[in-house]
Amino acid sequence: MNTGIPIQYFLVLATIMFFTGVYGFLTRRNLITILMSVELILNSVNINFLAFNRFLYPHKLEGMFFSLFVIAVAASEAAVAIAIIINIYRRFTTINVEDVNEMKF
Amino acid sequence: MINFSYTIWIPLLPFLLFILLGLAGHKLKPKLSGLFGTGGLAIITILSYITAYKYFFTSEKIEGAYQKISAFNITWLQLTDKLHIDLGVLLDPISVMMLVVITTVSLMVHIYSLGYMKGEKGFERFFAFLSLFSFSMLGLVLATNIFQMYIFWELVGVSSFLLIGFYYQKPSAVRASKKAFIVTRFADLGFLIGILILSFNTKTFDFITLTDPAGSAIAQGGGIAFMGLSVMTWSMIFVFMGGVGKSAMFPFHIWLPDAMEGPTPVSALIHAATMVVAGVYLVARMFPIYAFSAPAALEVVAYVGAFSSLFAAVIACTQTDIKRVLAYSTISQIGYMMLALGVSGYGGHEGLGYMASMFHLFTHAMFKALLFLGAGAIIHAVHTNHMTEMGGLRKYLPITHMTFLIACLTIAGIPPLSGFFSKDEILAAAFHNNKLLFAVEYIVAGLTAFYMFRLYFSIFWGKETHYHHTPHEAPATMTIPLIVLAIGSVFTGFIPFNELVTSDGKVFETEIELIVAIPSVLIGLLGIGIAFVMYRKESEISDKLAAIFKYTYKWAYNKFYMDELYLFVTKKIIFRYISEPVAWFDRHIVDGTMNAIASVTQSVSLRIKGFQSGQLQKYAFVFVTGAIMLAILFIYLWK
Amino acid sequence: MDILSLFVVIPVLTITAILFLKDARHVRLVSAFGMGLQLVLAAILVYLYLSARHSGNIAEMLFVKDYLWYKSLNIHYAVGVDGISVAMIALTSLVVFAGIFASWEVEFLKKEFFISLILLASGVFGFFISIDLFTMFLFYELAVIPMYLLIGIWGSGPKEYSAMKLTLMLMGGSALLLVGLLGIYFNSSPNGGQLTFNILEISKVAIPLPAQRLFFPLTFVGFGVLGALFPFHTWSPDGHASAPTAVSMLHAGVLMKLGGYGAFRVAIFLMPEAAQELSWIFIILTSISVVYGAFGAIAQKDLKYINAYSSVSHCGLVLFAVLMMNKTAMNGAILQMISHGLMTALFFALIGMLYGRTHTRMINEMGGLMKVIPFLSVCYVIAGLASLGLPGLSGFVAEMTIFVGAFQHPELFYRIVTILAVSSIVITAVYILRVVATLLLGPTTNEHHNHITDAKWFEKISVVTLIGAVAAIGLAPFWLSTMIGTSLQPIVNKIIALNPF
Amino acid sequence: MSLGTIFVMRHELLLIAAALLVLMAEIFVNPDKRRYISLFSVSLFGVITLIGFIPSPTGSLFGGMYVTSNTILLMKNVLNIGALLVFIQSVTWLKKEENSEKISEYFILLISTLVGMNFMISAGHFLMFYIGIELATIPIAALAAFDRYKNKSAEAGIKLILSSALSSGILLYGLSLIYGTTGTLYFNEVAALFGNNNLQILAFIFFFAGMAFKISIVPFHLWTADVYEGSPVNITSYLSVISKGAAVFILIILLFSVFPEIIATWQKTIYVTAVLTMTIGNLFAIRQQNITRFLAFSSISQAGYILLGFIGGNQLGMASVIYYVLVYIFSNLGAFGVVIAISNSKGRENIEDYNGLYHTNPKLSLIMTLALFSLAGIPPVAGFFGKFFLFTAAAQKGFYLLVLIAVLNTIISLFYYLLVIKAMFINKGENPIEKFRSDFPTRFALGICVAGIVVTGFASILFEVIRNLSFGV
Amino acid sequence: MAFNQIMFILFSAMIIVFSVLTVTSRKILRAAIYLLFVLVSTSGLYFMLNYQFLAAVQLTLYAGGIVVLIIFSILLTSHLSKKFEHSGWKKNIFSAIASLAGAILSIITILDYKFSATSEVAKEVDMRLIGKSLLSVDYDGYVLPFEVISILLLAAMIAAIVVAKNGGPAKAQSPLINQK
Repeated sequence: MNTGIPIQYFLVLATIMFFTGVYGFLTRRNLITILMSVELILNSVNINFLAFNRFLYPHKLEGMFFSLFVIAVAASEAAVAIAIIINIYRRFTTINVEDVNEMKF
Repeated sequence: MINFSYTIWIPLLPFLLFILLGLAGHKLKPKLSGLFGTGGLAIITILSYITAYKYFFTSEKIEGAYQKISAFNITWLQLTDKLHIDLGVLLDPISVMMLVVITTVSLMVHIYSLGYMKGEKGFERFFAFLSLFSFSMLGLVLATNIFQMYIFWELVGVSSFLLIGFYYQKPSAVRASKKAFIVTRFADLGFLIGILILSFNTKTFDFITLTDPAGSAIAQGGGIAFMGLSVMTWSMIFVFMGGVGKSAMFPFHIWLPDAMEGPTPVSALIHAATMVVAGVYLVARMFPIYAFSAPAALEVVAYVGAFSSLFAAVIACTQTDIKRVLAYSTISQIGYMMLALGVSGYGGHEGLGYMASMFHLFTHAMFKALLFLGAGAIIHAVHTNHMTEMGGLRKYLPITHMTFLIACLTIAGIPPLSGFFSKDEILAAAFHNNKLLFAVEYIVAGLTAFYMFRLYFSIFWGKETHYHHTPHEAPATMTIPLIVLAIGSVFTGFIPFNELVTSDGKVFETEIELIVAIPSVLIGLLGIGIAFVMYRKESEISDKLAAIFKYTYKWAYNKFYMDELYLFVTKKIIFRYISEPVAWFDRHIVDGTMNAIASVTQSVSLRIKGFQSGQLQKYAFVFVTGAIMLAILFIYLWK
Repeated sequence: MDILSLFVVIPVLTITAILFLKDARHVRLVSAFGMGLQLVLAAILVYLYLSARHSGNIAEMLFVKDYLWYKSLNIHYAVGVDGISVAMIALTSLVVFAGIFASWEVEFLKKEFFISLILLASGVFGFFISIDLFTMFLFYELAVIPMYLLIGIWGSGPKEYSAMKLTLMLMGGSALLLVGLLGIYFNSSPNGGQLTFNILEISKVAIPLPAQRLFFPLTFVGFGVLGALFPFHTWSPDGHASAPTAVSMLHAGVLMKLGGYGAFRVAIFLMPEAAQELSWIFIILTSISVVYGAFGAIAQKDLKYINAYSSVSHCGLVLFAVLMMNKTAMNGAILQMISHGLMTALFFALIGMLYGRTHTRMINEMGGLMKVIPFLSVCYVIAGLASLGLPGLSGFVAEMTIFVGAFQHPELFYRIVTILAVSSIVITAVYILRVVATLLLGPTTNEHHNHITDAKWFEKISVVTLIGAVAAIGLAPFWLSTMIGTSLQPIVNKIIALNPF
Repeated sequence: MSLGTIFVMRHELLLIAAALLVLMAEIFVNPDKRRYISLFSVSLFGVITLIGFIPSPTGSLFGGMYVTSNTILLMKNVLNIGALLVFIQSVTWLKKEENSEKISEYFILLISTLVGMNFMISAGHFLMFYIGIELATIPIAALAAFDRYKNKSAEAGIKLILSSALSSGILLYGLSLIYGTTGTLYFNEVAALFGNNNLQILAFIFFFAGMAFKISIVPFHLWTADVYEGSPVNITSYLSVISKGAAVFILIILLFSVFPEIIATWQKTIYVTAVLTMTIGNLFAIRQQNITRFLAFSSISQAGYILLGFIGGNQLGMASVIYYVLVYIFSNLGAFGVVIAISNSKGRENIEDYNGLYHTNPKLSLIMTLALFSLAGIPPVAGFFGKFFLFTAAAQKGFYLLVLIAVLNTIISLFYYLLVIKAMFINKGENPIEKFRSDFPTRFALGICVAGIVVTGFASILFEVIRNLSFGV
Repeated sequence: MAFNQIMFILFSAMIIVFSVLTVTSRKILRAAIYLLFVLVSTSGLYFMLNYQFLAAVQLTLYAGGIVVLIIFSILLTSHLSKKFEHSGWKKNIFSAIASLAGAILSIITILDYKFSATSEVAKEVDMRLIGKSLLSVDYDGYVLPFEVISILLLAAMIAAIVVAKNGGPAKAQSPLINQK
């Protein structure tokens, strides 16, 4: 069906995307960009699921449905996160993650 | 077979008295408690005499030998299957003899104390302690087994401690009592180790089994060798160490002169007549083992005795405190007894030394107690211990003077007083065995006469010093004991010890050997003569002599610096170089380690607080790296 | 309700009664009543035990009650006593009883004080009656924990530090112990079948040797910490010094005995092979304890420190004797536990009473007290004499049994070490006499002490109880020694089967 | 679907119904009667908790999506008990003026997280598991940020939601690999197809990291302290007990029933992380000044001990874990209950503030002591038994060294628990918390906790029941 | 080279490039736009894989919903003109190392693994099937997750409200208000 493209390509692509997201999570200072990195991570996982489903196990739809639900969860997660970020902004007047460290040690 | 089981009351009665006086003494009138104590002792004195009579004259002999009779025995503590500590009464010639000695002297001292201690605070306490001592000492001599002996050995030590420290508010008395206890305790350690080794080898504590020449204990011989000496020799040397301590032999003699801080009756009873001869008694008690299994140990006994007697005699010549002179004299005399045992053999005439030793023990008890009690009477009269502050007392204290003179003559070995006989037997025994030791003892005999008469002349003659109060003779309670003991000193020499107390219980023939007796009397007289010249009147000879032998004198006066040596060892080495470092080590190293564990934990906790930085991204970083590291670890490194 | 459980129930009931008391003044009366009852109960137990033995009951443990508790792990609440535990129970009830009277005048948080004290006691009683390792361990920890509050709240000096140190070190010991116990449990049935915590059942099987080698040191050291095994003894000086009187009494008198008892009952009894194999290591450690503790005591100035180090020395002797693995030495070990328990409690009681009067524990700040407070001073002297092993008092009996027993060891090394341990009696004499001489004898050095009063009635009860026991054991040790000796037979048989000598 | 099958799902269904009822109440109840919502919710939840104990048929529904068994029911009941306690403890706090507007939201969110947890535990499929875990997390983040006017609360919220997003990302990546290598996400099928190859181990590690985050296992724990400190104390106690407990339950189920093939790997993983967790948690706890932060680190180290029950893969292990969670619920909620009571009435949350507490509030300090002793594993309270069983479970499989490390760690933990006890009993407070009387719900909840702490250990029947319902690898 | 290969290269190149840009861009709005590109490219991949439904969901929900939400919040909270400061180089390097290590580890492990496809017949993914599966209570049916996710969404909604809702003394204590 998907002639010529080995599944590994998809997996590698997803992995790269995943760790790019991780990199973003670890380095970006803005809370919203961190949230964006999280979206990258979730997306890469979806690619994985779909690739597996399509290439290896097309007799069931588990991968696809999983992706579907991941998207839904991601949406709700993003909603709550953004609500909190806005609250943070109101409290701290900044959304720089490095400044949000009242509690430590 | 005569029933001797009543003898258990001989030690038990003083014990009950002790309990009574100890618990209720302060509620009784002092006089009453004194009477209780003395009365109790009178009863047991009578009992002892009866026992002695029955034992020596009516009991059945087997093959002409006095038997060891176990009159009473109960198991007090079962240790192993074979080893058990018994408490009981063992009657044999020496224990019966000791009964007589102890009860006699003790009774005299009790009576004497009624006068001497009158009005002292703690009168009842004094009698309680005396009762305790009598109990312990009687228990010691009547012991049926070596462990019982050790038990009472410790108890006499404690009674001695309590009595030396009777004037507990006097720092010197406290020091002296402490010293006495610790020194003897150290020696007792040897005793205990000796007991342990002995019992390990022989599997018994029992004297009858141990000392039966045909018994298993002796039959097994010396046992394996350890560091050149047989195990039995080692054990006997260790046991003897206990005797050395209790009998104040060199090098454990240092406590005895200090012990004179105690009330004088105590010095007479404990530190002259009874307790200090316990060491001699111990060796005598174990004598068959020494003789058969550990002759090398016996030699040690002889040499220690000889050296101590010489050493102490030399010091005695320089001391000025009358009680200290007597104390060194005691050491010297006990040295004699030790030597006599050391040169003795077992059985028959070979056992002359043994007999002589016991004989001398007996006579010494009488005259030395007399001397001490006399000294007490003097001190009572003039309130000082120093003979330099005395002189010309013969006018004031006639009875004391006479009895003291008798005692001095006795100890100097002038016939026909008792000291002559016993000392002569010892010299004879030494003469036959070891000429070197004989020579030493011969010199000591002269020295003894010299220092005793130095004492005598300085006190009763010489220049009359000024006294605050006119000295007056002591009350009858004090003089009667003096007279009784003086009579004893004069006549006890005629008791036929060779028929009563011998190494194997059998009679053997002795006679006065003139080849020994005459020179010994002569040297005694020589000593008296020198003392007469030097101290009869005030003279400068003594000072000149002291100046000539400056260093010797100084050393002897300072008791050859033994006290200082001991102080150095205890204060410097034990305290400064062991205890304090141990304490420091414990606080700083051992405890420090424990604290260090705690503080390291704390500081690690402080160090790693950076991980909890409050930075979300650092958290995430740790999270991610943690996951990756775990993955690497379990996929590639530790599969 | 069986008689043994009563030993735990009565303290609990007493605590409950105290909790519901309205009037704080009655607290001590209730405590005294409860613990007096306990003492009577202990006497009854001794009587019942002896008469049971007399009538020919030769079971290893008497009055055994066994309730299944956790079925799946085969954990039981199992109690039973032999002569040794009976003796320890008697000791405990004596010391606790004396302790109540010694703390008669505690005012600060009185209720709490007595509750903690009795809680501690119930832990100790529970420990001694247990024959199930789990309940034993439970009671063991239960006994340790109230110490923290007792020292921390009612102590003196650097009490918080000491309390923490004591608790942590003891719990550290119990940490090792726990692993050891689990090890024993999982090896309690090497041939398959039900695992068990029951000591009697475990003693009937042979734990595999490799397991023993692993778990014996853990168990022994675990108990050893409480038994003041060098170098894990350092909680003891600080803890004792800071603790209030009754707590020091209970702690040194009873709690430290848990260590010796446990080392004996669990470590040696259940794993004799490893004990024999490894005993030389611990013999060295314990003999260091013995001598080192004594030397340490010489250099101290604080009465409680002196006594604490002396406890290290004496308790070291307990472990030392236990490791000698023969009947006599072990008998001595038990006797020494009892004897030391009594006399050290006596010591601490007296020190507390002195401190209450003079407000110092430094020996160089006191002197000549004999004249001022003869009763207490005489008692102190008696305690001292007991401690240095005077015949006629309990210390002598115990020490001599240990020394004679230890010296029967067939190997020369052990005998030489024994001689080393024996030498401690001299050092003991040195420090005891030093204290007695400085503190009690001589002229009064501190004029403030001229007007202090002698013991009050409750103090006398406390002290006389203990002295009476010390003297009773010292004068007539036979029955006690025999009672213990008979109970030692099973373990001795086990050892003999192992290595006949 | 029959009524019986619905009854199989009764925990979830009832909770959803309850959430909806509360929502209805919020909508339809007169605003000035809102304060009764607390009472309503709590009693509703109490009823649900009781109903949970009714024996019921078990089995799987939705083609294996939803699985339940007696073990799982037990776990749910345990969680319900804990949640009920948290609910009761919240009542006083919710009475405060600043919270009065959000009472029903609070309950709805908490109930929905509980629904999530229940679905998570009952999951038969990784999708359900994933949704459950998210449902159990996302609302909590909002609750952490509940105290809007507090910076710390907001910070706690953002830290929680972002780190949990990252962790679930990693977990999802792991799940995707599991799916890729087995072709299925049904638990029972995965179990059969899982093997000891590199990719699956990698998948497992990623999955484990995600779970470890929920249980706050070192090194995935760093969010814990900050979130615990910042959140309202009620939420903290919920997080530390219920969330953690649920995650522990599902992890042990998964390890035992889905990953038994790679037991060697996960034993090693747990070995390493358990040691790290106990030690690091303790080391951090030593130094804490804030009582909730202190309890946070303590709960981290507690998680380390719980891992000891996992490591053997034995039936005893699972039993001890469930039992310990139960004990831990009582102990930790007891401790938190006191903290909450004090925080509510006096607003003080530092350990120093507890100085001399015993002299002013003896009962509270006694409860606190009891709870801390239970956490430290001191007999005769339940914590001792719990710890003992955990250690026994590990020792059964020969992990003696690990047990030794764990018990030595309990010494450190004892140290800091004693520090609190010292503060209450020994230290002299210059400004002690005045005497106060807490209201009925607080006292009621504390009473239950105390009863639980005291009784659970002695009543061996509880453990026996749990053990019979447990299973091993 | 087949069409889908080219498409794959195109999409994957876009995904990687824009992903990297998303996480490195110093302007926040741009980053959001790059994210949008990534998401769109991903949906392209989904199309390629014949998951049209999912691609559509991706476009509407993700690209249309979440990204809009994000941009909305950016507008609320950020000064758009302002460039980000460079984050610390240490942070960047360590994070890069960690991410690279993770990526390499995962890629190696993935490439190492022999994937085996199922032999069963593939299902054609059409809307009917999706709908049936979504409402199926049987094996491979997803009605339960579907229901639960609805609770999740409800809860998330309430959660967001809770966070946003004013309450209590909030106004008085807001630092924002205090500043003004």
